[in-house]
Amino acid sequence: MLKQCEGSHAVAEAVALCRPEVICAYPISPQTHIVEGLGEMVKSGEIKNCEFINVESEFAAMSVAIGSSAAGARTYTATASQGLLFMAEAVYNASGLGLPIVMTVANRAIGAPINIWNDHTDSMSQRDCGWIQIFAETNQEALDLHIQAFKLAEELSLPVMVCMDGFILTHAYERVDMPTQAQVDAFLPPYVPRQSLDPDDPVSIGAMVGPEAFSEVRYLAHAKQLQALELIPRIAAEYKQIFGHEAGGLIRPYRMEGADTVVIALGSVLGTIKDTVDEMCDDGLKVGVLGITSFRPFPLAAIREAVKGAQRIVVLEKSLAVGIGGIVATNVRMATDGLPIKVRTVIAGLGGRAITKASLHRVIRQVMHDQIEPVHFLDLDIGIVNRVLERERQTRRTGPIAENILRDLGGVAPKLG
Amino acid sequence: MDQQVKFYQTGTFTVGNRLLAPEQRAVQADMARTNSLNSGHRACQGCGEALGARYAIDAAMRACDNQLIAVNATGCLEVFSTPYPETSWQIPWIHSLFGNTAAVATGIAAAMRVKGRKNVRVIAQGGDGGTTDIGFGCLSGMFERNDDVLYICYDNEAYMNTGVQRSSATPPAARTATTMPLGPEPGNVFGQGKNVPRIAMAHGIPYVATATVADLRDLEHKVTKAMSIRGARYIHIFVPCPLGWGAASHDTIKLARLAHETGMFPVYEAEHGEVTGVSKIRRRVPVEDYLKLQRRYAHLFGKKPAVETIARIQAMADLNIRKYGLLEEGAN
Amino acid sequence: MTKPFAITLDVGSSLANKTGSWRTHRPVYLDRLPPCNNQCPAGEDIQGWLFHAESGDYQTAWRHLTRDNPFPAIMGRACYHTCEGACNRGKIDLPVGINSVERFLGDEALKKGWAFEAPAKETGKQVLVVGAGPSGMSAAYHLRRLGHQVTVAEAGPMVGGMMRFGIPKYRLPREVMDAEMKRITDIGVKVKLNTKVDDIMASMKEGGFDAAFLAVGAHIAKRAFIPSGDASHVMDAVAVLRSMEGEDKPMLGRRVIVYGGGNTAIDVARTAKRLGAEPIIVYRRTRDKMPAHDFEVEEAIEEGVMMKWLSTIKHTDGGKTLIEKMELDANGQPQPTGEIEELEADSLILALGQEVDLSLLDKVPGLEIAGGVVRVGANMMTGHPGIFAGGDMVPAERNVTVAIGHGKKAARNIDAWLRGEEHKAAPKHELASFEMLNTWYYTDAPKTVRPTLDIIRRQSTFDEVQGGLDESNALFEARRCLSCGNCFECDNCYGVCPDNSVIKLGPGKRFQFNYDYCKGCGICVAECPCGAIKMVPEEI
Amino acid sequence: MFQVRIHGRGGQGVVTGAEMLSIAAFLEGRYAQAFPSFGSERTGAPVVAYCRLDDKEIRLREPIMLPDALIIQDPTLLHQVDVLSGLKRPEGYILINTNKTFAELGLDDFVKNMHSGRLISLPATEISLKHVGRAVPNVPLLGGFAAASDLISLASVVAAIKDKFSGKVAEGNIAAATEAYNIVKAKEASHA
Repeated sequence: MLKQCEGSHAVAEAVALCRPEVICAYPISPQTHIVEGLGEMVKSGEIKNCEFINVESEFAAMSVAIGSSAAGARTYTATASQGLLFMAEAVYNASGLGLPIVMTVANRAIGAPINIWNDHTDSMSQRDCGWIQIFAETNQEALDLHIQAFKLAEELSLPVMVCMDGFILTHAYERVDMPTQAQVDAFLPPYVPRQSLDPDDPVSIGAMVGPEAFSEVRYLAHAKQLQALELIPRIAAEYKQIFGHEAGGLIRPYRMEGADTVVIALGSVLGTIKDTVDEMCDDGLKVGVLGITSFRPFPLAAIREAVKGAQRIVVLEKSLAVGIGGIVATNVRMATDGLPIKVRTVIAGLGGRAITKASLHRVIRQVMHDQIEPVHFLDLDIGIVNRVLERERQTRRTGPIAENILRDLGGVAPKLG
Repeated sequence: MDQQVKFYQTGTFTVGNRLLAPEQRAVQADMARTNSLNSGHRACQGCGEALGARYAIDAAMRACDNQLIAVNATGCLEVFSTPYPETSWQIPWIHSLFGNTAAVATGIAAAMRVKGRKNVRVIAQGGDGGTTDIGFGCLSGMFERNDDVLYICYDNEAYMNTGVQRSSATPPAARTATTMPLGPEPGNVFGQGKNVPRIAMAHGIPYVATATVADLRDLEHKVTKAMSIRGARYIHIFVPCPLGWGAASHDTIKLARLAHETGMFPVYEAEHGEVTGVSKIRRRVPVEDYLKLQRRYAHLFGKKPAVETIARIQAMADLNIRKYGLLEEGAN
Repeated sequence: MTKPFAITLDVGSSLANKTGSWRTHRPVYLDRLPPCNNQCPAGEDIQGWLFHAESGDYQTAWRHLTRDNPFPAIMGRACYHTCEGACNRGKIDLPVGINSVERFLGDEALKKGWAFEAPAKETGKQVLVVGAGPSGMSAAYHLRRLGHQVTVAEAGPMVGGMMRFGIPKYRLPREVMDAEMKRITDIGVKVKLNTKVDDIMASMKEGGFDAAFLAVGAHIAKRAFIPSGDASHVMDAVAVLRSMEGEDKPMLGRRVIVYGGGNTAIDVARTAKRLGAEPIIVYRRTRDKMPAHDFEVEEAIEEGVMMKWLSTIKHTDGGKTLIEKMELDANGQPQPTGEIEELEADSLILALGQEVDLSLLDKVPGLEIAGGVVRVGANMMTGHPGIFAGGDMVPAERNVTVAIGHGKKAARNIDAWLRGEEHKAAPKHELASFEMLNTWYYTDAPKTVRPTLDIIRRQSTFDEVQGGLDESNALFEARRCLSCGNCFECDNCYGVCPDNSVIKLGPGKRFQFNYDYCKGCGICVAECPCGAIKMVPEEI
Repeated sequence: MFQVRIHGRGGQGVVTGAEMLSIAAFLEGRYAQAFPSFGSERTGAPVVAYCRLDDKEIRLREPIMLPDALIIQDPTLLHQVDVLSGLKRPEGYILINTNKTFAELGLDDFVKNMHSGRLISLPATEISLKHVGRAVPNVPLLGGFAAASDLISLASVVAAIKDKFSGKVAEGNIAAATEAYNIVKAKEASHA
């Protein structure tokens, strides 16, 4: 059924359709509206046979999820930013124990300085935690991916992180096609755990493992992710069959045929990029777009196949591996290893900095003319940076950087664009 | 019958008592006890925690007809009970992290509720570090929500698994790897530490109790009582650690007994935040008798004894005795 | 359920890990010798029979007791119960009232009419026992149960020997003694009364006896020369006590002096008191030097018997007796002071000890007799093969319990000798001293005080002075036993083992260690209430 | 594509206004995308919300820098924030919640060659106080926008209101929207 609603609301409804049994909630922007919605549905009885638990921290949220999932209950939670970092230890534990928890990450920057706006630093910080990480481009896809996530998680006995851009998607009102309960039930069977805590069949879970077997355990985690590379497209295909539209999969090529320049990105920014690329193609430029839906596992082969004809790649990423540059770009380079393709990293949209068509036009053209450095920062106000560096050269006690910058900017009024 | 036997019988305080009716005997006296924590574990000789865990879990198993799931914090108990590729547990058991035990238990209890298996009960267990320090947040949250979990803390007064470092349960003057007997105030300083049983009581949860491995019947009584109640429950069990305390492996129970009989560790139970019963001291002893058996207090004795420090420790014990009324009427 | 590799493990699998290899010392169960048993001259297994009494199984307790001593009712009255002095419980509160429980069992047996089993099979051997006192009858009992034919020759008209003549009724009612004696004759011991053996060799020959046990009591009073006039009225204590058994009571008069400081002196003085006289005991040393048992002296004084310490009798005649005061010299010996005092007295009773009539041995070769007693070997046999002796006849303390012990020991040796073997007593276990116990586990429970008759009744009648325990407080008393050195199945070791390496074998079967997992921490030893486990080094 | 930018202060229903606009458009079969200038807004702080309307799927996620219409819920912002930036002129729309004229607000210079029919000043706060009892000018301004632009019908606005609110609040807002709609339509008639 078509409806116009907030992204968070769409996700909450989708999760509800998946018949979750335990939901742990802890407030943090911009994820809050999702669990608020679920809490309401549990209380109203709209979601039946479900425990909604208000925990005392994200660490507890993931820990409660570990307990309920280990005891065989379909479990969901959501977080963002600092919250994800605060639960990090439990995040690794959940995947280590092979618990099929589904978690929404409403992507948001990491402080300090504290910043509530969108970028991908939070989920990127957990890229090696053993969870499957899939990124949504639109609210429709966010909704679809959650339904797929439960199936994926439970088939593999692995937790899945559905990443959607904070505010940009979570708080955006747009049209979504909400599936029916019957459709979801047809797609998602009841959860049958691979292992669970049960007095009728007792086991010890989470024993210490020494050097003699640890490598094997870790390799198995890797092998599971490789299995996911085959399972994800299968599930996407099955999904299309039942729900009638495309969603999920590993990658999303757009106008790639004959493109000599390919822009690679994750999440909602793909929309703006596609609009930009359309205009460039209208100007006769050979530019294509490759969206990555599955970041973990990282679809090396699929990407290699998709870009093999290109001459250059621009990886636009909303996170920074401080001290080296791109995270996604580094991964993409692995995919293009040995191919005559130039890969450029463009760091953009940090802490909610708007990514505009204008800026994209400029930077993509610069790349096409080899006019930018391998790691480029989109719309960076180099003047401010230099002022800070200069200040630091001159005096020892310069005070806090962030505040100085705001002073240089003159006030904290909302900046458009 | 019980009373009469308690008054008469040789060995009233022993584990078993051949003159009691079978149903009145201790779980540990039962030939068919579950041995929830089975032989072959890697605990040190004379480990008080291994003992306390089997006491508590066996009693809980009997109380819930073996429909039990246990969660374990990181620590000695977890490490020595599940050395790959073996486990000593005879019950469904999970170890997740050091600091999240109470929360994991909450999750399991929730899962059992939605699955309509109300008969399955959940126990969370950890050492003093995992409980009073790193796991404290989750513990408090579990209490505050009154989740249907029995949390058991095995208190050996330091981080033993990592090599005897101070925890918020380490007593004053005690030597640990991070509170060396050096400087003007050797060992752990006075005026620190956290009384978690009292904090648990402050949450107003249905049941809180302390116990030691020296009085099995009392311990089993409390576990059984806790298991008969729904909601958040907390039992704090005093378990001496021969290794960490520098004591003889055969003195484990003796030390626990002395901790109670000196007043160093008050044994009581509380319901909804109010103390409802205390275990009286049978043979009061001065704290020296307790301290002298442990090398972690060796610096208090030696050539010139730290009379003042010992007096301060005695004062703490005396305060407990006054505060909890640990002496029988007329006892000295 | 296909379990994830390594992360999930099968329950209880750690049994594969045999932690017993860590051990440097291993615990072992043992039985130690309880101090009471160690102390008992009659060799009773006191802890053993108390164990059964604790559970209220009095008959089993009685049977266990009478394996060693057929006279619990007599013991419960006449024994000086030195076992209680040795009892470890005395270091906590008060010793267990062993003697009173023993008496309760004895009386219970008489009340219920419990009898001894006759021997399973007859050996056809003949044994002669001389003297139907405690020692002789004890030997007779044991020999009979071992299947031998036993004949007891008693010079007097009644069984009981010195018990009858030496112990007043108010301490040992005769019906009690007779009943326990009868139980022995009931299993086929022949007793010939008024049969004095003058020549043991002859008696054995004519009776065709294979062995003999001589247990003649010390009936002959020692005389001391005391200058006395014609009007003096001097008697000896044994005669006085013996005459109490007959119809005509002795004529003592009002004021009676008893000369001596032993138990017999006390007995005769208290007897005199009951006959209406005013006895005064004259003794040459101080009270603490008195051989008599303190509690008897106490009771005597309570009853109004007067005492005169540090005094000797110089002369007696017609109601007047001269006393010389003594004083202790440097080495505590009494020395005359020459200071004389006069006492009014209608009669003087000498209680200066007794001797045994050894004339029946005159014709026996190879005997060694010294100081009025016969020397015997460790096996109670005299210098003459086949002739054994015990009780007052041999060098030892003279009391009922010792005599009964001799009887048992002699019987065992005679039995062996008859089979041409040598009796080997089982090696003594190490003593279970107080330090070996963990007494925290026992509840506090002071000794029940036996009801004592009020003083007046004691002075005027011959009713028994010491009352008995009823069922409930006998049980209470029995349960005060700490079971020193002997497992009472309290399950402590089974419970306190951190490694579950103690196997409980079930009621009555005790426990066993599972050395596969025992790490040798020693908690079981430290927490065993009764000291029935010890650590021994592992051989490497 | 038609882009609307709404300025106001926290508590004035700026974001809700944009959302209702998107709902109204959706109900008319269009694609719409409403989103706030994301921030941890507090009551009284300047707030911006956006709404895009189009006949095909909207993929663009950048903030609206070149709006086709501006809805200014609080005229005092004119001097604080660069509210007018990027407005398409001369064809753009401006709706301001005020009793003053554009001249009185000192805007006549900025609007001089714009269509007067697209310059709407409306006492939205008064209207909302009258019908809803609270100073929530978003709905009346929405009604005014419907009237001025004819991009969405009053009926759709009413439906959107019903989607967001219920009971008395809904009724009050519907009345407010309707009154505002009529005022603007009346003005148009008078100009024509």
